[in-house]
Amino acid sequence: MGMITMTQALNHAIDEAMAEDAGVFCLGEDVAAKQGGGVFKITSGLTEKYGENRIRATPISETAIIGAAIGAALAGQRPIAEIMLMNFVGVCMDQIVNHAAKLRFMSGGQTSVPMVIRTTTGVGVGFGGQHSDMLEAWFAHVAGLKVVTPSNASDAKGLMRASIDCNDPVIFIENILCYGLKSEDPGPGYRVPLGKAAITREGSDISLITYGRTVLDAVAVAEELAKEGLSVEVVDLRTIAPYDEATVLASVRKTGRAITLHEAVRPYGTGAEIAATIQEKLWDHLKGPVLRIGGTFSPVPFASVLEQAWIPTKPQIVEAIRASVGRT
Amino acid sequence: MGMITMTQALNHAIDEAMAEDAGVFCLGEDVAAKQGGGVFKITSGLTEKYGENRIRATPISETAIIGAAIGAALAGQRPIAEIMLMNFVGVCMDQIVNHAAKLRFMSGGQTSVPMVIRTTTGVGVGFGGQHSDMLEAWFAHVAGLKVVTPSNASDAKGLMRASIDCNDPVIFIENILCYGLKSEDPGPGYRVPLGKAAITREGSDISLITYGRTVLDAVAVAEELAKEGLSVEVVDLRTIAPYDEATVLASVRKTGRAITLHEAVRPYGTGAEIAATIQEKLWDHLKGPVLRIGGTFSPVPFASVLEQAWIPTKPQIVEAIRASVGRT
Amino acid sequence: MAEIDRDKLRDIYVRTMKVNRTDEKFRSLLMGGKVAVQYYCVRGQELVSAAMMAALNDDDYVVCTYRGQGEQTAKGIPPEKWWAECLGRATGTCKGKGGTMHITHPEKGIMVTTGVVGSGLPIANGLAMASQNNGDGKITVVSFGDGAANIGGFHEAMNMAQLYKLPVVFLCQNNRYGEHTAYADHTDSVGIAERAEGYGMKGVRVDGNDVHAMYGAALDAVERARAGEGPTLIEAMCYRMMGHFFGADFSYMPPEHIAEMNREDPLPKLRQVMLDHQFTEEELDKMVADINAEIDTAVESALAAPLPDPRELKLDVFEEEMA
Amino acid sequence: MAEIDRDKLRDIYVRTMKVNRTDEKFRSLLMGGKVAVQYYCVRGQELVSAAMMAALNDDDYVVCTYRGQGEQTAKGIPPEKWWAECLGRATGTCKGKGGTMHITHPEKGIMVTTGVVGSGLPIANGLAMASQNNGDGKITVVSFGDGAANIGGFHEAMNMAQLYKLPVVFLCQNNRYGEHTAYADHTDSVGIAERAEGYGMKGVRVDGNDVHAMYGAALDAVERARAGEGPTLIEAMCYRMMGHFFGADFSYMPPEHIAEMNREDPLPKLRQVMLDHQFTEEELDKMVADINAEIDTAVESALAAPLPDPRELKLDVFEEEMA
Ligand SMILES: Cc1ncc(C[n+]2csc(CCOP(=O)(O)OP(=O)(O)O)c2C)c(N)n1
Ligand SMILES: Cc1ncc(C[n+]2csc(CCOP(=O)(O)OP(=O)(O)O)c2C)c(N)n1
Ligand SMILES: [Mg+2]
Ligand SMILES: [Mg+2]
Repeated sequence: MGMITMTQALNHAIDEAMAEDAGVFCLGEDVAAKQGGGVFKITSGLTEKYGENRIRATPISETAIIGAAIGAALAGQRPIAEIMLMNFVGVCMDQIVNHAAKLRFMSGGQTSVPMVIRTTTGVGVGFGGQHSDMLEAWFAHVAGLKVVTPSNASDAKGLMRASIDCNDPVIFIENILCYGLKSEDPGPGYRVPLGKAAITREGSDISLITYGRTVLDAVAVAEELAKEGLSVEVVDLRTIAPYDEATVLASVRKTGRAITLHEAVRPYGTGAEIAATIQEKLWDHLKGPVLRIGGTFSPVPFASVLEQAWIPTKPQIVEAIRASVGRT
Repeated sequence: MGMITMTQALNHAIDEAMAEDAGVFCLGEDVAAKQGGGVFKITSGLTEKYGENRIRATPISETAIIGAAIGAALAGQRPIAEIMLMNFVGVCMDQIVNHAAKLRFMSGGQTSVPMVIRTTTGVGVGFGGQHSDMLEAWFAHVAGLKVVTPSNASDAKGLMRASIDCNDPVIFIENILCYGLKSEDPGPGYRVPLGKAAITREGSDISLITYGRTVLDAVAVAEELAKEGLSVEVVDLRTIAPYDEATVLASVRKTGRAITLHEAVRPYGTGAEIAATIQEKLWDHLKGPVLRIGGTFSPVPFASVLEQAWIPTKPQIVEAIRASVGRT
Repeated sequence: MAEIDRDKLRDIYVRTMKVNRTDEKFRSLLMGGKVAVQYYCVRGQELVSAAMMAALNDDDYVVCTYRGQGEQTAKGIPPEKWWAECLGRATGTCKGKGGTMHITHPEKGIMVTTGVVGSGLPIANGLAMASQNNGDGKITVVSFGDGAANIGGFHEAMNMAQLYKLPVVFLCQNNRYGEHTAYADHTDSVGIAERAEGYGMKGVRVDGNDVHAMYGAALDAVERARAGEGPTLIEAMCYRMMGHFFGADFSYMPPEHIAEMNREDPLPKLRQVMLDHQFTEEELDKMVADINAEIDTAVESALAAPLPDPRELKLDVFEEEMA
Repeated sequence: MAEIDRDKLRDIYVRTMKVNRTDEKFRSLLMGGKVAVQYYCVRGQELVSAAMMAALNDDDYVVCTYRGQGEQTAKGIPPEKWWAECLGRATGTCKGKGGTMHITHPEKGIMVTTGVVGSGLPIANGLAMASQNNGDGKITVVSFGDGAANIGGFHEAMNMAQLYKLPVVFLCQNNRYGEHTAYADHTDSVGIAERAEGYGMKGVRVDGNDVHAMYGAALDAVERARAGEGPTLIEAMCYRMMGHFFGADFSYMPPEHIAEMNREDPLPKLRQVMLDHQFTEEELDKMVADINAEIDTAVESALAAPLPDPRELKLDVFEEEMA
């Protein structure tokens, strides 16, 4: 079927869902045709097909955007709300956490909030301290939210379809640096079930558990170390929360060693939850402690040389793997 | 010097700081004399002493409250901002996280934000899903913020003085159920340094690491188990982030066993970071996995019977301790 | 001011008294120590809620606040389900999981009750957006207070609603206080209605204690929304005759204010209007007696109802049960 | 409209041209591929910033946005420190840690540059609150866009500033677009100035391309703030003559709009005013030449400056160095 970029994959997934279900609609800043189909072009071409009611360009009002999506979802529609960059969730956390996440529970199941919040972020583009954070751990800590992120175009399509199908709110995180990644087009109707991790690369010596852009680094390192006979298994969570504990534990039970890896700052990151769970449930299988790799614990700096020093690097990953397999 | 409640301790600490430094002032909803000195009376009597410019009753505008505190701090004052209940940080996370926490770094150290954000929360008073959450893990995950919470009146006074002295933003969490707790009055000028945990009760068999209201449960359980010869060490973090790793590790190095305990929901809670760190740094000293206890992973329910089932209970703590010491 | 026919007057009177009797009953239960829950009294604001709800269809949407008993009762939530929820029973409309601050009952259009000030407005826009998208002809009313008009969500929601001409009515119940803070201490605005103009929206201020003024404004706003003419902001002037929540002190209210609010009590005024329209004292007393009986039965059944099962903590977090 | 004396006119002209030449220089560097950073062009808005800054004292406070080059340059940040920051050098005013969206230079009163739309207004209130508390006589100016007027922080900050009569000036640079969204597509308000009334605040709309109108409004607002008469909202009408950021397409701008904005270009108008006030072509050209020379030197020194040391990641997170 040819290759598609992650940008196209997301666009196709939304297009298919809108064609199939009149209740699916998008809202966000600059998303309509008049504005060129979104700053990252994810919704380009859709206004022409579905009209301005279903591709709503909004004022710069994130609280109103998320609130509107919640209300529409309560009324049975399936809104896809865009928060242009992840840091801006700071102005609308109340709507996401106190409302979207809790209304099903607080209503005793009388209502539900089937909505997707799309947002993007990523370190390495020189956007500085207020436009680069990875905040998935905040959402993972909230009961009632699902958190999803793709590491390739094909998964992006499948995860987006599954997120739109989901009857609970989904935080869908896109990494700016991954929009250009290409995959074989998985074709119409393709879905990747939420809550299922992928073993991106099989290995027997150690499990490298990650998601999003760092999956690429993990695979690159695994291939490099394979040359010296070190067999690294790469687990791509895909759904960050609730994550696929069964697949993660099976992998570590097999390898006996684990490292978590994410771009988000390491302290109190998602890696902490995974590491704490692994050591608790696989104590007798572990050959050593679970190690964690994450971004430097500082705001994201502007200067490129600092930004590159901030991000977890391949050498860091290699070092951690050697440290882990080194001990017996 | 007689006994004081945590409410009085906080009031005295703020009063002393305002008397000593004309740059210290309070702002928040209903905090002034006209409104009766705050919903929880923490600022009662202070308007009369320091005037309405220094005890500012604000509109219901948390973004404006935190923003005003940030600006005043940038100009060299030491504001104490009150967010009535912790869930309301949802409407002002941007000011706290993208601004208060980052301005020192983004300005290359040219500016700083010496402010305290006081807020309260707690499960067990029947406030339901939107007024009871413990969100300390969100702030702990952000570089540039300190997170503090007292478990007794004396610490409340000392930690508040130290937080007002601090030249960086401090999130000061009060537990509604602790306001009435009494301690011996530590007297004027008393301070408890930030970043220093307390060994509330010494023990040799297991370390129970906690903070805030659950310190009381931990001590009660420790006393109960002491009767059967089980020696539980209770560590009260006091500063949740950055926490006193040295004291925590020293305790666990001694006991060889650890359990983290907090009221916040367990997944992705602060206990995960502590557990992950302990297993990484003390792998060879640990006699078993680090266990974690936290609130049930659901929104906080309204009905008292459900709310009580939601909170970590003493029997749960006892069970976890037995499970931990049981294995060899 | 359009005249209101007798049937509609009776309807408004019954809704008003249902709200009032429910409030009285709740306060007496709390006073007697029989129950101990957080309850936000609506004494003084009964007519505002009743008249607004009386202008809606059964399936129109409503979003309200912790102080929402008026909208909830006047929109028609079955009393036994409402009381069971407030008393934390398994038979409550939210199975006892939501409670007094989160009453929800979609069958009567009560879609969200929020405990966060101002957070209902953006959600109301979404309900109205769904109606605009699918053409179901429903409109949405969102109720909030004067203090809520100072929070960001109010502003964003007002601007967006007008931009899209959403079928929504913003009902600001200006009871002159936000918790302990008097209106003049939280804003310099002449009134909240004036803010509508800044969004190009229609805004009106009405005496919420005058049934003709209040119902008239409600009906106009509902008709505009239904006709696709867009949102309206109604500032209904009223008084909060009790503390912020039951038991809260309100010593901060100046005596002149208390005297004024007692003078303006909507209930004697409404009763007089009823008498002027040839309802007899007997008829009116009968209506109230029936309401009291209905409430007493509901409370009895709620008190006798079972408590929720702790297993509920695993249900309704997600569609699928938690492990 | 008050007349502006020749010295002040010269001052405004120099500030305007510094902003303009800095913008041109940045665009040429980016065009030439010599540097690759995020830069938000201010072409078309130079006079608004220059006139506003010319009405301030050196130690007054300013809060601006990612599109803040105008305020930053016109308030007097030393060019070499500004350029070094934008080029990520250790000698930058923020040691290269802040960058184009977070320029800070307290020595000249530039206290915060935020990249989050609308978040500067609440912080500006705080700076003004400090001045009101300690009586230092400073005032604070916060600059933001038309799109920012739709976010919650704008509303909360406006209401609070008026309630406390804070010495702050809200400068809304209405350049008719928020990123790709035209004014009429983000609000139904006649104008942003009209919103001030809803807070009981003074609001004025001025032609930001007319030096007399713009400087007059700036001066009035500054004097009111300084006199303790409270805040003013100035809506300065202007045009964003480039894309949202350098390199961004702006095909979404209708040709009529582009023609109109070219007609309204503030620079030819200002030059004419200068000539009308007996400044000669030669004098004006000399001023611009000196500015160009100063900028070229600053860019050279910035390009030659060292890059920050990675150890900086441990500094300025907290007062104490990170472990
Ligand atoms: C965002 C937020 N801030 C503060 C509170 C605490 N609070 C609850 S009710 C209330 C007063 C609201 O006043 P108003 O909007 O006038 O409504 P009323 O209670 O008078 O009906 C406050 C401050 C809250 N619930 N949400
Ligand atoms: C809260 C928030 N939402 C969205 C953005 C993305 N964004 C950056 S600039 C901008 C447009 C702002 O328009 P306006 O306020 O008119 O300022 P201008 O860029 O025209 O100077 C947007 C939407 C942001 N930075 N912050
Ligand atoms: Mg009120
Ligand atoms: Mg603009």
